[in-house]
Amino acid sequence: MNKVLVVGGGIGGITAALELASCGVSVTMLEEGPSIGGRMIQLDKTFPTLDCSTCTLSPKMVEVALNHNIELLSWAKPMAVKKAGQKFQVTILKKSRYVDIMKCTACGSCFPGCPVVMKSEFNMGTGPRKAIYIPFPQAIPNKASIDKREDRPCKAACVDACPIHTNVLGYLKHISEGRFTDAYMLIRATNPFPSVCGRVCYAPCEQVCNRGQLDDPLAIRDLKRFAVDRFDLDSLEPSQIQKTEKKVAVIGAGPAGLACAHDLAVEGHEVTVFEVLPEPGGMLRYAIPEYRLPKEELRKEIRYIERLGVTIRCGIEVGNDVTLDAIKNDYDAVFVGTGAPKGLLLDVEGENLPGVMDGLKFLRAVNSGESVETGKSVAIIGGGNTAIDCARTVRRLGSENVKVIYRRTRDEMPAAHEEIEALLQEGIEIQFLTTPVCFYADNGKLSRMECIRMKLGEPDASGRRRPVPVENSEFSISVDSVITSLGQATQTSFVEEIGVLLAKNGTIEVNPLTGLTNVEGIFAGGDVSTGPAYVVDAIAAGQRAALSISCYLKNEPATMTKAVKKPERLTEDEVVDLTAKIPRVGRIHMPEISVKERVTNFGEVAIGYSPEDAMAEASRCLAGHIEGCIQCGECEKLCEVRAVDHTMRDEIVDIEYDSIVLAPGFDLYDPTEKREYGYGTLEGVITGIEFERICSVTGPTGGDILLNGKTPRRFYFIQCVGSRDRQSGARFCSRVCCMYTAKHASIVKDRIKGAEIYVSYIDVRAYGKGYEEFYKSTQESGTFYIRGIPGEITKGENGLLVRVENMLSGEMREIEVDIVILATGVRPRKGTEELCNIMSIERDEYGFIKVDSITPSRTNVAGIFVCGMASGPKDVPDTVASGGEAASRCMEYINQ
Amino acid sequence: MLGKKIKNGSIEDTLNRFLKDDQHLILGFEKGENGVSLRAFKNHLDHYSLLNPIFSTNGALHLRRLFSKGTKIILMLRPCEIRAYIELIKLNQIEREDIIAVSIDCLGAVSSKDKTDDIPTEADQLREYFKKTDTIRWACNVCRERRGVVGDAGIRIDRDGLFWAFSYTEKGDSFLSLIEGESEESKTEMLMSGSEKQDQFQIDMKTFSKDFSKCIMCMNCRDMCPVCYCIDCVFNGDEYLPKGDALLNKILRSGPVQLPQGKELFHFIRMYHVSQTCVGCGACEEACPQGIPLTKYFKGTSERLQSMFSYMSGRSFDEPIPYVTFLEDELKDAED
Amino acid sequence: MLQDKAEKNPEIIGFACSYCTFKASEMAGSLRMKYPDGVKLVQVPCSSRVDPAFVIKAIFEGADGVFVAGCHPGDCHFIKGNYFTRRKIAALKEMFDAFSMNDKLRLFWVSAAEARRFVEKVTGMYNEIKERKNVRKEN
Amino acid sequence: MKTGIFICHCGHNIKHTVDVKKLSNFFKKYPGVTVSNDYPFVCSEPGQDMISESIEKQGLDRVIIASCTPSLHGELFKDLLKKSDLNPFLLRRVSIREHCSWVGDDIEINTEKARRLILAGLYSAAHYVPLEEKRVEVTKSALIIGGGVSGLSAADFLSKMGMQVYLVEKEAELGGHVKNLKNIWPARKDGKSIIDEMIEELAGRENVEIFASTTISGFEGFFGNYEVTLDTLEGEKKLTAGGVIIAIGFSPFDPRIKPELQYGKDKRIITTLEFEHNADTLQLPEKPRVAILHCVGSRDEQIGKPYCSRVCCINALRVGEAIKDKYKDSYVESFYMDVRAHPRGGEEYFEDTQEKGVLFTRANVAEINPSLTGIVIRGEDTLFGEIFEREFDLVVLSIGMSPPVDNKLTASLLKITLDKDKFFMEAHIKLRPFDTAVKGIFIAGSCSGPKDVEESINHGRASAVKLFGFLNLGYAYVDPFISYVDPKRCSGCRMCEQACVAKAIKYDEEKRVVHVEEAACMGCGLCNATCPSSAISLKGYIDCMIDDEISAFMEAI
Repeated sequence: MNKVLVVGGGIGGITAALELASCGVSVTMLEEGPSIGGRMIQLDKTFPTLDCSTCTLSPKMVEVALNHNIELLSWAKPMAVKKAGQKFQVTILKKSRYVDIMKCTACGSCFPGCPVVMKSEFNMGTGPRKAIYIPFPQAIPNKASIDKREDRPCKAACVDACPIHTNVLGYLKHISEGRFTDAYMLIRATNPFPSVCGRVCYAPCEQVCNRGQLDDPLAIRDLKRFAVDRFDLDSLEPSQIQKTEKKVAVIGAGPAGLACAHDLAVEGHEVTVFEVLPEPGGMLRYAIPEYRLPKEELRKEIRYIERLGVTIRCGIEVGNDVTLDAIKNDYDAVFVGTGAPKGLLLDVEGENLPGVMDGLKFLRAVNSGESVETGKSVAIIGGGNTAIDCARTVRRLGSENVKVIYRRTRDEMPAAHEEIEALLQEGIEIQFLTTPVCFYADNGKLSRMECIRMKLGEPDASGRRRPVPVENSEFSISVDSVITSLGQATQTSFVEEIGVLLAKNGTIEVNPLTGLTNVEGIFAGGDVSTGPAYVVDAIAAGQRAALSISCYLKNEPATMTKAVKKPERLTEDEVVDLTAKIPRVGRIHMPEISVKERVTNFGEVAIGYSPEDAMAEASRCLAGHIEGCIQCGECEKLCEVRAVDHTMRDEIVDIEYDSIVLAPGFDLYDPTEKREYGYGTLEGVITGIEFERICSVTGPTGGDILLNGKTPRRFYFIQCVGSRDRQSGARFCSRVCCMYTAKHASIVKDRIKGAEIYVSYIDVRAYGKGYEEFYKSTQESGTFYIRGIPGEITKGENGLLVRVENMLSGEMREIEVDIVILATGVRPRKGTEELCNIMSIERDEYGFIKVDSITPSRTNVAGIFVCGMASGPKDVPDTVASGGEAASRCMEYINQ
Repeated sequence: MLGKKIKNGSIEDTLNRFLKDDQHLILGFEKGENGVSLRAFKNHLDHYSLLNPIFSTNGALHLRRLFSKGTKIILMLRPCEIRAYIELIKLNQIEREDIIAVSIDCLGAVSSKDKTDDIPTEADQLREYFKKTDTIRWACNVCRERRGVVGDAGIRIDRDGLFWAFSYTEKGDSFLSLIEGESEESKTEMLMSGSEKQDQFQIDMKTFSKDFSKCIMCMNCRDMCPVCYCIDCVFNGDEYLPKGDALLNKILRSGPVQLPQGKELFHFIRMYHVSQTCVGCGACEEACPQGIPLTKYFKGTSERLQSMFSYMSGRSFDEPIPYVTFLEDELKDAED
Repeated sequence: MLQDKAEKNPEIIGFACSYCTFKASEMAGSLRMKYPDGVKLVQVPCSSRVDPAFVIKAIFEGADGVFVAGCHPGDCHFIKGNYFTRRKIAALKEMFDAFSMNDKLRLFWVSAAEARRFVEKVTGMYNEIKERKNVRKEN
Repeated sequence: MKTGIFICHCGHNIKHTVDVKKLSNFFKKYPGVTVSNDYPFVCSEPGQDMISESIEKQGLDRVIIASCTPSLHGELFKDLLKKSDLNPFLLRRVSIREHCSWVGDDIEINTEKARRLILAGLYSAAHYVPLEEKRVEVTKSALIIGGGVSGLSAADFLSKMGMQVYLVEKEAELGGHVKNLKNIWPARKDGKSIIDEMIEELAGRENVEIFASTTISGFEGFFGNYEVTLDTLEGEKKLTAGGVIIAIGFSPFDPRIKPELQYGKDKRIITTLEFEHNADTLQLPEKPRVAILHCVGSRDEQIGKPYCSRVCCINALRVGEAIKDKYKDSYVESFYMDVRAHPRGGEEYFEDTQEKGVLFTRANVAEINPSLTGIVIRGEDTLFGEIFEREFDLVVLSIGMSPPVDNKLTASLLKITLDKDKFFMEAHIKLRPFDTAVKGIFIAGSCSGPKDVEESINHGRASAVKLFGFLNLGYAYVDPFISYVDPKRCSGCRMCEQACVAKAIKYDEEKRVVHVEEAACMGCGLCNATCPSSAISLKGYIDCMIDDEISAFMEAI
């Protein structure tokens, strides 16, 4: 079987390929872009019959796809061609589309998630598309592809560091381009508590942010909060969920339990949450102070979970009010996420005195709105976040003399760095290397605390150096109350009744990947299985458990979450390279309320970014610096058939062909250089093909002719822009502009009642079949044809001013219009030169492929033929005929 | 217009001359003991009647699938019958070559169901009779074309009561040549003028259901319709009207049905099928044992639908049936 | 399954030609446009395949509305098919009109690219029929 | 009947808003349904395996796949059935994604809609029968009517590809109008040499038979086997051709139709064609004054030629150039409406001609008055708004192209249509510019509307390659979705035959029924909808399928 290569998938190439295929030739069609269809598929209507272009062309495109003799390679182009005898050795570059076309079902689920918004080439930039996209619904092949142009400069360590793998790159990209809602939705996709994490997350992402190696890490958490603040969760309607009729009980309404409940509800299971305290939220509700996490924010998140259909039953203590066994019998699965609600004891004398309080209890009391008397001088024992929360809370309750007593140094303090800073700013002193040894009371009331100095000894199991008391260094501090915050423990006795295995420290033993305990149907996660940890870890644990519970309910093996990649750092070379490319810009910090003001109340300390600051800060993200796909992986997550494969590589193949048909098509003249028309500078001056897209029902406005959301009423069309024009180096006539202008005018007349339309022309070249009649009827329907090309377009009071001399009447006119459409001429397609170079093909003075008029497809290289606009402007029927002609020459050549 | 005056008795002579040839036939009306009836004459005719004041079936019905050549036939029929004949020609159901179709001015007819013995057969008497009684058929009352202006030739009555023969086609010329005498200009106005336009047919489904509730699905209306030409009607199979096992299946799948079922569907679809060819002769109503006012519906819809395409069934041999042709530039407001 | 629910809403059967209207409906789907569930399509190669008997049958079987939709006149994939459709369906509409059922049959031209037009047309038809139905019920 | 129903979740795409489990359970119990499954991705490999396994193990004879729209996954499932030895036309695809799950939000409602859609598929598929892509024998020969440049190009290609070519030319000589052109633009060649080259090529080929001074007198048959009767000088000749290319060109506009042009009354008023012929013998003074009138017989609604003739502006330029080249001091003025120098290089040619000194005046010519000293042209300069009156030694009328003289005859003989200007009508003005509605009959070159030499060559060769594609194997496969006739039901009314756009229906005079020429049928189903007794049916879309679909939607069966 003879083989022919057809380069270009426009109507010319399609015609040639179909003809050749029907003659029994095996055809390979190369299309540089994602879909065949060329320019014609971009047209709304075709002149002179005003046929729908899609209707007529798409069956042909489908024919190409179905024809067994045609192999269609999209995203492919020839790189090198060597003539070997009569044949051609062609090196083809198959650019990878990063989507397996065998798997893709064109469902489009991946598009909404993609954070990279680009200009749609199909719509000539008049509308957006994503980096993963199908250019238009009728595309052939109708498969998604990813527009990946550069490698991402950073390693996206943030995503790997995040326990719930938040798409950090993605939402930063959204924020940097002002799409705040999209950013929020992207965050929400993996996180049921964005407002919590946007405030109190310990932000492991920021610690590993690759940008931190250049200047400062991104303010990832604060930007999350920014996105959260701009979104009203109460207005978000949960999407419809298909019920599974399975029931799951969740014990504990903390972050782990609620996250688990959230994901289970989304899967369609009926979830009931049991909570011992009067309100849900766990530590988020009862431990974290209002000034860090306003309770209303948390309530909103929980309200949403309830709107998903989750029932939360508060005030029920499992093990007491109801047994776990009973629950186990009533439900198909149980998740235990009761956390670590118990404070640890100090184990020193006087600890039971009134005035010595457990930190968690203290915070719970304050957060429940109870009045707590702490007195003037308060000491907080401990160095964790809870201790600091206690101290800052006490400060806000009015105590003047607040001290934090910590037995090691600041370096060992487990509390977050910025929390410690805030604490110090608020005038709270920390006594390091100190530990209480005894509490004393006066009249039954705590009055004094004896402490001892410590020094650091050998490292202990946690890797931190163990504090050792310094002998004879006791001293005493007078205190009104003492709050101890030494760590937390679980309360898990209630699970033992059904035989759930516990670890030594009282935590529940689970498979860390699935959350499954030793008892079938009982899952656990969060602090209750790990001991005290961070919110986001608890959420992650809840989500993992939800996933395996779903599998368990479907009787499927638990899907293990993908192996976690360790966050990577930039190599030194990369740092050097990036430093040269990217200017240093430090972090823009989120503003906070002044210390003076903040200590007087429980109002939130951090105020949040302004949109400008947020966009500026987000645009520091290294990933956002590139064009095209930033490889955030969102599409991969959204694709259920797993068609997305970012690891695909471009392929280069060598294939022998008997002949080649070139149909690279054309581009349109870019009128920017014609300053007098103001294209690119004056709003409302657009090109014909852009107008085509705006008119098109498949275009960005769905066929409504809109300019900045408004319907223009006064239209000015200018013909011969970049044709018959020595200035722009094109003496030739582009052959299609007269008619497409007439077509546009008639479309406008049809769609906008009472539109005023002017057309400037030199000669109206309505030469084809039915063209003259079409031109006439356009003219008769009220389009004003003005012979003469405008000298200048300027901005007028209510629109654009077109100055033109009507050569027929001799009068100089100034016409005010809303929109000016430039009928730009035809140019050889970008890349034609390269194509010709690799094949040693001659071109004419304008860059079109040189042919002769008696053998209109023959090039200077025997065996290589050309059709369509590549050899000069043609309308569609001429292109079709030339495609057939090229096929005929090609058949002759290969049959020699 | 140029035509031939027919003297008293000359039409019989003419036809009898024609019938002398053994291969010649005439389809026309005969005066008999039981009134006038349709008859095929061979060799000779007696008691010939130009007019037939009683309508029982449409004469064209008997011509369906007449394909043989060699036997020359003259049709001496009512305009509605000739019109049906013309439609059948368009539908390729009759070989036209040896047939001359002559339409005769029609004064109207009495339904065969209302037939009495006192109905006159002469034109002037008949006119008087219809003036006195209201026994004329409804279909005849609202007839679109009572004049003998269709077919190859026509026999017209002028205001003086004289009969004229006019030719409309080449065959009509040959018919005229059979008649003695020379052609002359007819100066007197003809007795019958074109029919007045009827109100557009308008009805509602409730009335339709009520009217057709009496239907027993005997399908006589279809069988007697001159333009219902199909040799195998779609309603004969199980597709539309399941019977027996097919009916049982249907009932089991979707529940009870009224029997005989599908009658509304049957009439509606038939109405559409004959919408362009129906000549409004009322043969269907004549055939209906239940007395359903079929003409109202069939004639009414077909006239509305024909007027959309400026078509009139049986008006000419050359107008194609509207459903097999089109104009690019028409029905601009058809789309909703 | 959902007898009561389905009964309240109009049932509309649409005949859609493979090359234009059915394509538009596919596109409407892939663009996630919404239209009433009562609209159900029968795919035919060309609108000229639609025998008016189908329409009549659908109506007598209880459809509240029927539409026939094809390529715009002049655009027919089979060159002239839809001109015949136009004649036949226009005639049938006239017939429906005679029986005071003019709201029950529509003829649409929807090209392959006109997903929005498709949705607008069918939704418009659905809503009008629904409104009329409800009015009738109240009376 | 053993039907297998496979309902795809398409991940969340369908499952999210359609209760697929409920559906598959519902159909499990349905009579005639052997297998009813739902599956996350039916198109995936395990999904396909599931189907082929069911076909093999359960012996399914119908497969219904409820998933995305049928146009997606084009041949995938058909191939799957083929591999499982089941006729691929026993497959029914039901779109519950594009037409259900994506267009509605309510699960319950969508589930019900999907149920009815699948039910419709089930009912309809019950009437499916195995279909084959039938093979029909075709004759590997082509009849080319017209021996002009277009016809010759087609003959050249087809004969080179080894096909039998019958080239029929009405005139005694081949070459059409081109052979008379001295200087073809832009090739700058003598028309005769181009034609001679082509004829020479053909003359040497055994598989080319040229019939000069011949017309077509009879034409019967269908695509693949047309029976043609030729009226040759030697008498009648019959031949069989697989396809036909009509390339009968145009006839030059006769300016006598417009008496005001005074053509034929004065020797000094000639047409562009005459100028071509007689350029060398023209008697002109040393400094001739020459007027060239554009758009003679074009863009003129009054005489029924509203169209642009596409070539005459260039022809006018050629005249202007020729005069300027020969008479340096000549005065040449072109009177035009618009200069349509659109072909490749045309605009440059226009500019060059202007530079050579040919004047272009945008004008309405009102009067042409021959006088003793010359011919006086009066008119209005539409650019300057002035009335002018000038005298010329020669007036050249740039005449347009009129339809070929044999247009009506050919059209009625070959059952093809003419457009409003009486040129031949193409099947689609954009994408099928040289096809007719009848398969295997092409219209090449200017017989379908004015064209220049290059375009005519393109047309000739493009239609030839298409015809070659149809015929080259000696057989052709016929799409299975075509009409067939039940002769027992057919009343022979020939309504379908009249309506058929593809002219694929033939009447049998003896049996008085019609039959379908399968190779010619396009499969639109118009005939099926036209036949009142459904004696003719479109395979794959027969009445009872559609009726039952309706019933399923209405739950009325």
